[in-house]
Amino acid sequence: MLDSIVFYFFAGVAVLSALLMVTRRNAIHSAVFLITTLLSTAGIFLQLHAEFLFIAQIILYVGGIMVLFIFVIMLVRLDVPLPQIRSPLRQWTAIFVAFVVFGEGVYIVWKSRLVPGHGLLVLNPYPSDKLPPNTENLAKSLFSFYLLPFEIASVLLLVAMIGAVVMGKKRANTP
Amino acid sequence: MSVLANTVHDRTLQRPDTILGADELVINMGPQHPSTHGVLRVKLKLDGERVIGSECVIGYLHRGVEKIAENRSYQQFAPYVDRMDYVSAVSNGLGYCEAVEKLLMVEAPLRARVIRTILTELQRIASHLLWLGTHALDIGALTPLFYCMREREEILKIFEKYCGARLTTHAFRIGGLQYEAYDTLEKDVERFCNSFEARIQEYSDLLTSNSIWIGRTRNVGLLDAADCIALGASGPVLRASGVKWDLRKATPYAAYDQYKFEIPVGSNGDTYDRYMVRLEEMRQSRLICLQAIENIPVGPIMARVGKVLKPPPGEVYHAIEAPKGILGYYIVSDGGTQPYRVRIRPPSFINLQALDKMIRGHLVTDVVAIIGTLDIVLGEVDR
Amino acid sequence: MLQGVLAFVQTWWVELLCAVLIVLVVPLIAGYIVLVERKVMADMQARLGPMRVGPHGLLQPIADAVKLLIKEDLIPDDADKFIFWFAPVLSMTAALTSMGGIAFGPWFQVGRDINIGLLFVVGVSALGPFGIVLGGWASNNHYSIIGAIRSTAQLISYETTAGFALVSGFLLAGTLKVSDIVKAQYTDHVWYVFLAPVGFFTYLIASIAETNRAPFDLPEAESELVAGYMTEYSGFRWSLYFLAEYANMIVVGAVGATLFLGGWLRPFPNVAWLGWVDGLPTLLLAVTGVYCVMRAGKQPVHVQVMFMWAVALVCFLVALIFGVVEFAHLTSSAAFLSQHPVQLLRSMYDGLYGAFWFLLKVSAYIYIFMWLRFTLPRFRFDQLMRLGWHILIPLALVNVIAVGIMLALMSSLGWNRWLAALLTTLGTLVVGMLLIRWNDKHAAAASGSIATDNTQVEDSYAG
Amino acid sequence: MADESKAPQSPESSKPAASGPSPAPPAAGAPASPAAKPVAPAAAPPPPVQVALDSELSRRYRERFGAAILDAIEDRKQPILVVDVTQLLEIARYSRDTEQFDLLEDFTAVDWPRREKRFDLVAQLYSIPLNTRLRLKAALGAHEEADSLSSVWPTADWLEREIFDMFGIVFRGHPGLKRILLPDEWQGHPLRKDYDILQQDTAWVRENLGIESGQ
Repeated sequence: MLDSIVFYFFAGVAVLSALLMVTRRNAIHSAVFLITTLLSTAGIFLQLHAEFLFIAQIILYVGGIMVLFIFVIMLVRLDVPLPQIRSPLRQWTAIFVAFVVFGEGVYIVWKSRLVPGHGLLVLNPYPSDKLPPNTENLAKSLFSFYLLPFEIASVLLLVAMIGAVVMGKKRANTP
Repeated sequence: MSVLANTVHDRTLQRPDTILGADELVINMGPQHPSTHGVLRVKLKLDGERVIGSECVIGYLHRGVEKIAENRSYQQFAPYVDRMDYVSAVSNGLGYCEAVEKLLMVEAPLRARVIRTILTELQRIASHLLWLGTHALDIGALTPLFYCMREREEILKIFEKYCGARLTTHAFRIGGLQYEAYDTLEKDVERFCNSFEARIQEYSDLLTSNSIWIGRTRNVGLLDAADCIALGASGPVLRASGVKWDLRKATPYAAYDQYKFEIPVGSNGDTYDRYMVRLEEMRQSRLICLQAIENIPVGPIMARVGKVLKPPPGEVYHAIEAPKGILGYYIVSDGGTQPYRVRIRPPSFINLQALDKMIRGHLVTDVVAIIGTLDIVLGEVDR
Repeated sequence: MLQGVLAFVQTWWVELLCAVLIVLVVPLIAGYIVLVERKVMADMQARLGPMRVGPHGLLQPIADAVKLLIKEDLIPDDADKFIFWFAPVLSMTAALTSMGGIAFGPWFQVGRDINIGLLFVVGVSALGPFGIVLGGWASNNHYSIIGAIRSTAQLISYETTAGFALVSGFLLAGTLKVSDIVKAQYTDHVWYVFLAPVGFFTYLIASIAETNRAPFDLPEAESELVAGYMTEYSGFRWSLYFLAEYANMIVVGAVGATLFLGGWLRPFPNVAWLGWVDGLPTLLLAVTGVYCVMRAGKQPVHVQVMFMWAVALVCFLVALIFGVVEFAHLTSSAAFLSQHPVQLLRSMYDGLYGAFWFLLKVSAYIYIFMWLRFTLPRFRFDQLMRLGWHILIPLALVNVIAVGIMLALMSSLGWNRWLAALLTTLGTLVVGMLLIRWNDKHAAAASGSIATDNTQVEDSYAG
Repeated sequence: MADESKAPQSPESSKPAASGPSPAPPAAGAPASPAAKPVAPAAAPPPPVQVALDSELSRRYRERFGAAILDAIEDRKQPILVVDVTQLLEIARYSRDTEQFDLLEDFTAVDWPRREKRFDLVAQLYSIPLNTRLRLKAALGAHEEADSLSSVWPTADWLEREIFDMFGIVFRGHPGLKRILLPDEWQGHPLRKDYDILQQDTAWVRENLGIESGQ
């Protein structure tokens, strides 16, 4: 009972603020609603006892990425509409992509309905008190089974970071 | 004239090399801002936080002191000069009185001059103390301000005992002094000087070797000797750039020729050097006071000047080493009871001119430190 | 529905109580931290500080709070109203929520069995910057926006340092859970500050920077940016920011105390002959109570008299709980211990006693903040960034590696713990010295070119 | 006291030993040396106020500029050169480069409304290496323009703006001549003698401050 209230609260907030995000004119307002969406998703993770995922979502997406988003929005004036956004080609492309994604979603739901008991829309809560502590499990699986992908990802990030530094330096030297 | 009015200061508007190519930000520092020391307004052109140009807008406190002088008698005008650099009113008064005395071709008696020297040096300490406290506050050190105020209070008490006023003292009169030194003046000054040595060490301990302080002041607001002289900057600003020039030694006035003291000079011409120079100047002023109270000559305190001053026609320029720099008075007499023209050479006004050169390329943060290090008083800048 | 709520309350009443207490008490505590700060400042600056409201200004925070609440609430015309309204609330919410993960004593904790423990505290308090950034942006004021930009850059930089510093503590404790971290320090017979001093000090510095306190208070540097991101705020909204700042100080202090200073453990918890230390809190509280009673009669206003009596009463009550239980321990008479009220008191004793030591440690931590604030001048922004990126982050990284090596030495090679700690700490310090030396050279070169060269490398951090 | 220009006492020479300025500069002929009892001015014969200046310095200037040096006087022991305003810039440059007057201590004007040439431009020069002062004066008609000294001494920039503000004297070649102490739109130049002390730009005050009078 209470669980579902909490769930629907978070889910509702997430969907609503996602809607508000795409409809706002003001870029900062959009960013604020994106933060709200991310936070309510994090709330759902917490409800599912995926604490590590919850905190990763908050620290990385909200605390890290979104701060940078806002930072950039504040520095660059976005209230001036860029001409390429206005071009009809873009609009049609956007509408097309939206339809394709929507169609995919419908298709998946449609398919899953065909297989009884495997419905995507049905939430099948696992008794939370019987869950093992997921932080440790996550760490164990990351550093044992998924070690190679993990390391590859790390190297990739390192390369990206070095790239960013190099680009930043170059820019400073050539005014 | 209208054509000229349109040619804005183009030097400040030169297109800079911006790093990100982003818009420059024009920020108005002042006239209401916690650290512009009054109603100074600086238009800063920023690239990020880096200053790429600036323009000072002054005059918010303009009272037309020079015009007032032309409509007052010589004695009546004397209190007005106290209101220019209101944190060193005694020095202003000294300069004015001596200038008029020169115009009248009289000289104050020795006793008067010695007492003037004592009070002026105390005023120099008080002015530097106020500078130190506010400058440190600008750079973020909260505590020195209160220590400095405590010391300054001692000095102001001496002034109060001497002439009844603390800030705008009008301590001196043309021709000498109106008031005889009160009984315990020597004792009060001595007590102050004795405690001051340790106190100044205390401020020095707080700041001089503090690495944040050094980081904030070293190489900030560099001004070399040639620039200083070209821009007319004087006083501690000039001396911090390595020019050993102090009017108290170069053209001694009052009773400075009787005392031994050193002229501290810096080498770098940065904010740190100016700090060190002023700190040392306070120590030297203390020494002057101690020497002076040892032997205050007896005698009259007022030269014989008439009730109505009518200097022979002519003109005179007299400059003294005020705490902020050279304070000059150029007085023209037409033989009447009122000065025909009084021109005041205000050290703050002319030192402030160096601001633009000093802040270019620095961060906004440094602007605050540099305004502080120039030690300006807007009452004197705007007059 | 109602039954569900009732059941919820029944299961979670302790947590709910704690949460309500936090929301109610933290503003009061923050107010008193301000008072203490003003008093400490006054003492260092040879003056008295607030003396008018209450004895030695004890009621000053309440007067201030009332003043702030009844002040006119101004919103600038050109401000973004929604975000202007929303930003301080966000800051405050983040600060208070993150307190949910902190254990103020063995049983006073909201998120008790949350297994990410301190990570929750750190992560949620990292939401605070949003309030600052958005508030600065919404004010539509140059000073505010520069304050906001500074604040963001500063927080992103120093959070990294703080995170690495915490990792060194987590490695030692082997868990993220708050209560387990404290227990680990109990069973290890050592506070982790002694095993990873470099980690503690990097965290100390980073936490000062994170809470925007001097000498890192650039986002609100008065002499430069008027009040930074808070320039346009007044009244209640302003006080929310203010509360958030002080709540954040409590949070970072609590994290530091939990991870490095043994949480709610008393000093030397395992040394039996130092048991008399247990009596200190009782004594302290009793003395405070007596003082309050003595001063109560001399208060000019009735409210003040009542306030003094209330403080005295609380002190006596807690002292009584402490005293009775300690007396029971001393006599160790089974009959006395088994009495019902004594047992009740005993259960309260553990919580209060832990809270006492914990709050004492947090206070000491905050006192360091104040001490630094009144002693040091402020950094410049590029210096702050250089300190963060060139010195602290590398140092914290090296420290994590060093702690890892230390643990490996202890577990694989069976080294003595102190020897391993000494060696790794010395190694880290050597690296730190090298970093500082290298950086000094770099800084000298950079600042030498300031006057002539406008293109600075460190500007890449600003954008 | 009045001997400052006569006793070139380089600050460099008087510095290190800290012996102070060696026992006061009593310069023999000074009218009132510190040691002497203050002379009652009424009793003594009044000393000549202004005399013709005939020193090495003035001779060098006369040699160099000839007719451009209109007069050389000494007023209360302070040397003054009255120069032709059209040559002022040249003389200034010469003073700085050759005569080592490296510091323009002050630059101002005096209004003499009854004179044919209404204004006096007055520059106080000081030489730090030689410790001497020199005053340059140049008369300027009401509608004449003067050459800006800011190319010689950058410090003249603000000083000239102040003169422009207070007297309405226009300087050719000034980098940005506009009012400095008064608002840009202000009418009138307050330090002119025909500007009464109670006069003000009431229109400006009303418009910008919203009050009837600033007094």
